[in-house]
Amino acid sequence: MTATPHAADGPADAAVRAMPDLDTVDRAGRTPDDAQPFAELGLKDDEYARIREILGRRPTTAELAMYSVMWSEHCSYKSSKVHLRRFGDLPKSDALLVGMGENAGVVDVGEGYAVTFKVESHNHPSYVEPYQGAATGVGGIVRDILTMGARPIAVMDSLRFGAADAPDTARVLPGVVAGVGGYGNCLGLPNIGGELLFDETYAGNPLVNALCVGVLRHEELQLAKAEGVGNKVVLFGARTGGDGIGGVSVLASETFDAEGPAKRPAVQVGDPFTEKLLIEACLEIFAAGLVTGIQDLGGAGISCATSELAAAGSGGMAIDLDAVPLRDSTLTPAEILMSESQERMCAIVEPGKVDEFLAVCAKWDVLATVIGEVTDGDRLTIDWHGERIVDVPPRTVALEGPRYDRPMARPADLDALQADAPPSSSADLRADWLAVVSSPDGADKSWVTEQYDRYVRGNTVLAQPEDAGVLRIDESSNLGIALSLDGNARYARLDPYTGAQLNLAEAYRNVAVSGAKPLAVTNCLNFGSPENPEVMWQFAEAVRGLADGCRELGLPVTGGNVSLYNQTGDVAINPTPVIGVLGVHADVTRRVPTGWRADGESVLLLGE
Amino acid sequence: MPQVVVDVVLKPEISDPQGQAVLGALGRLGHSGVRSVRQGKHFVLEVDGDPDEAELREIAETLLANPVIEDVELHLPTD
Amino acid sequence: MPQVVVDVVLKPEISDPQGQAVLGALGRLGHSGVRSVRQGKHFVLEVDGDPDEAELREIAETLLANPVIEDVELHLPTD
Amino acid sequence: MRIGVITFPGSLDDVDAARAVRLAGAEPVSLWHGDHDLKDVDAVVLPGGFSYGDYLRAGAIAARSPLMADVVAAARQGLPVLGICNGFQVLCEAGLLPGALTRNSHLHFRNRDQGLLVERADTAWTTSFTQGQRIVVPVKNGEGRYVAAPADLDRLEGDGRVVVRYVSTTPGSGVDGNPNGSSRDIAGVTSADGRVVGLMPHPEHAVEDLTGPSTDGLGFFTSVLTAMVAA
Ligand SMILES: Nc1ncnc2c1ncn2[C@@H]1O[C@H](COP(=O)(O)OP(=O)(O)O)[C@@H](O)[C@H]1O
Repeated sequence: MTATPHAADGPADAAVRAMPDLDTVDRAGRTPDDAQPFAELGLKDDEYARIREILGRRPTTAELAMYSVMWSEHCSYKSSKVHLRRFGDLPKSDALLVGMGENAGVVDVGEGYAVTFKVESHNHPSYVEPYQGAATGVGGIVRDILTMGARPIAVMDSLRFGAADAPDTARVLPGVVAGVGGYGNCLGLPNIGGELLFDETYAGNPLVNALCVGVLRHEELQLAKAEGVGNKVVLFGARTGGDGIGGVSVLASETFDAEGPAKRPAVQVGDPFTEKLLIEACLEIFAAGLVTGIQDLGGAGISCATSELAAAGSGGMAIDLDAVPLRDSTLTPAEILMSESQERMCAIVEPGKVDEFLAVCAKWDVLATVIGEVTDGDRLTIDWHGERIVDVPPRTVALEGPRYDRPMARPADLDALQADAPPSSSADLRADWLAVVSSPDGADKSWVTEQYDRYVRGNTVLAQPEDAGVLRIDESSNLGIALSLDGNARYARLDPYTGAQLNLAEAYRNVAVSGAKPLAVTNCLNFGSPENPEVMWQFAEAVRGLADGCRELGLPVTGGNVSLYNQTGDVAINPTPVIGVLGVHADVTRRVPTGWRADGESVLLLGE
Repeated sequence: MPQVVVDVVLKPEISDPQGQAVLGALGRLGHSGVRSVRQGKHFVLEVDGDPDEAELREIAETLLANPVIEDVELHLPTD
Repeated sequence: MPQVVVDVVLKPEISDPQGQAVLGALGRLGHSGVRSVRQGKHFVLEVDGDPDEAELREIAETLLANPVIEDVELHLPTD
Repeated sequence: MRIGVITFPGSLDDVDAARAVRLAGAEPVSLWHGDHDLKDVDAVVLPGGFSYGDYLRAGAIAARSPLMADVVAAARQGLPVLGICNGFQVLCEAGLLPGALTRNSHLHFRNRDQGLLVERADTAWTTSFTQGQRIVVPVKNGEGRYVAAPADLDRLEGDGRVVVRYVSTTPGSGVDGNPNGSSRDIAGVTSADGRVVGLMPHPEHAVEDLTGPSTDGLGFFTSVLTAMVAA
């Protein structure tokens, strides 16, 4: 699988002679039969064939890296997209300013304000390195919200671990909680709620879902697209290092011999301080009208940001990879493209505004570099040491990835599970009741929630242990919002359709009983392997249930995230759709807290 | 009592925001001759009797450091 | 480039809960030979040209350590 | 009355401190760490947060910022200065207040509603209270454990420089009043002249019924107005 060393028979550029292995577009055209490690990168035979067909040649090493990451399940939603369409088919809501497809949905909450919110998973990294995995999960979702033009104003977290007394839970849980707190606290975002639940199916595969909510004025909305030929592409924030590119190391070993670059860590280390500066710099940049488009860098780093920006715009884009500030000078071009170094953003800036943009960044000590520009035409090109290493139609990378309608099968054990009857004798009932009240799921959560700052920004009206978090967003009018994040996986295991609806109903009720009017839904769908038909069935049923539930309640789904392959060996986690509901309070001073307030109050039971 | 020192340092490829922040502060304070700063942890262990190198190495690598992101340097008493 | 190492340790009279926590964990893991653990910080500085001892000492004592609670050890390159 | 609120890179509770100043009836003036400009304010608040990410040591890098040189000089001339949480850490690092703040004894960040006993009601920032008054304000920190050498602690106590001490909000409940292992339950201290005060708890988060556990925190901000009128 290693490439045969080619003589430097191409361009006589000194840099290329110094790197005889550099795989250029030119070389790819001349060496169509070079074997490429596409399978190791997770691409199927037919996917690789399609890339060759799109390009009319074999991809370069850098292009192969880009396609493989962007066409991964994580970035392309290839197994889930056919089902997620149901959310797009929901009736339009007047409150929805921006729907699914952008970094996060945006909802009108009145008085000229809009709110954007989204929940995202960081499950696998949190198992490998609990603190950093959870911390960078918070960092990632906060950048999604920032990208919409909003000031992030709060976070929530929904957590699942293996049995509470399992030894590995003692390793993973404290690290995850400290990471969620460490990052959110340092950013100055109050944590206003979440979940903490235990089940054996999460041993070896904890779930860390983080939600962020932000607020903006309608006119401050930003979109992720590259428009305007000649506009500059500016990369800003942290330097690019070898983080989170473990998967692409096959390419490194292909390009370098035995003692090549150090093995790249699959773990990313968060730097919340840099992110805080990034937030303040971005908000100042937005207020001064200095960008025409902006995108955060998350999974797949520069590959993702450039191809998505270009794909959403009307032109092409040319990037000079040498301009990217590096933390590690030994990175290969493919690694620079793939790096998941945290705390970076990419903006499209008119040439006349670049100086002002850079000055704001300098004020906040944020590194900012022009790395390319918007071009006419419809290609994304990337150069390295004067050589073209990427020349692709950006839509094929970012939007036109593979889609699968995978086989589905109702789980064979479902009938037996559903037939499990409720207790009939009083002794059974007593035992079940004791099991429920002694479950760690019902235990006091203050060990966790005390590690989160709930007060920062001074607008937290309700937070833990309330059912919904409530925030004031305008001090003069007392306009506010309520949020709840819920996901009972046991219901979903028994019946994913109804289970998803019960989760939605719970989040909806939590928001409603705080006194708010529910407006919109976000979700994070955590499931096992989509290649298992029973899991795929659970997924499809949960999506159908959630979509039908939203239709019934008249709520739009504004966005979300899918996390698949959550399993240990062959055993999938319980299907875990985590649902977030956002509501609006015309006057937060009229919020209703949970619990009795005074002696002598009447107790009423509502509902059936 | 014999003292064993364990220094835990971030692997070179892992970013070190703390070291970066110190470097920035040094620059602002006019110490321009410092080119890079990396911050790690320094443990001083007092042990009973003869230090057992294998055991100490295990302690250093599994408890004091997180091998996913950190390297350790073990310094046994040299006398 | 010359490397200078600065170790920062808590003064003996200041209690060290991090070291205590490590010691507790060692005990639970059966490493009973360790009698005490103190945790400090370890800085590796790369400097331009010849390290200036006076300047580095000032950096160590005024920025890297808080003299109210910490002591420093400066290790210049020995070659 | 103009009260400055300093923003360092990583300050978080600066908006809250400004709100508290406003609710107390003064004009908040925002000050930037990198300027040498105190903008003629009558008092200064150093807010909470994670200046420079709390990297190195909490408050250490911020204490060496340009504006802090001006704050130190002005404080030595009697300018009232209040440091809250990270601001307290900065004041200790800058040498305006004695002692140091270190990692909590339980090693966790802790946020809770905290009982405090006011021991000095005659500093620039505490005249709205009475000596011996118990108040409740939020505490939230990871490096809030106040430490100093025992002899220094004795001297501080002897000079009456402990302003507030941690107490249980539910006396007799067995809930530890001390949230972080601070020496002698010290939550806040003052300079010898009573003009500079630092405390770990957050009075700016207890200024409105809607968002705080009490409105006890407002007293710190109204105190300094009285002190300035008297001056
Ligand atoms: N479960 C879901 N429900 C609705 N929308 C979803 C869901 N999962 C993903 N999406 C939407 O698909 C798009 C791509 O998601 P994602 O890759 O997470 O965005 P990003 O590019 O910010 O990482 C987003 O608009 C997201 O809101």
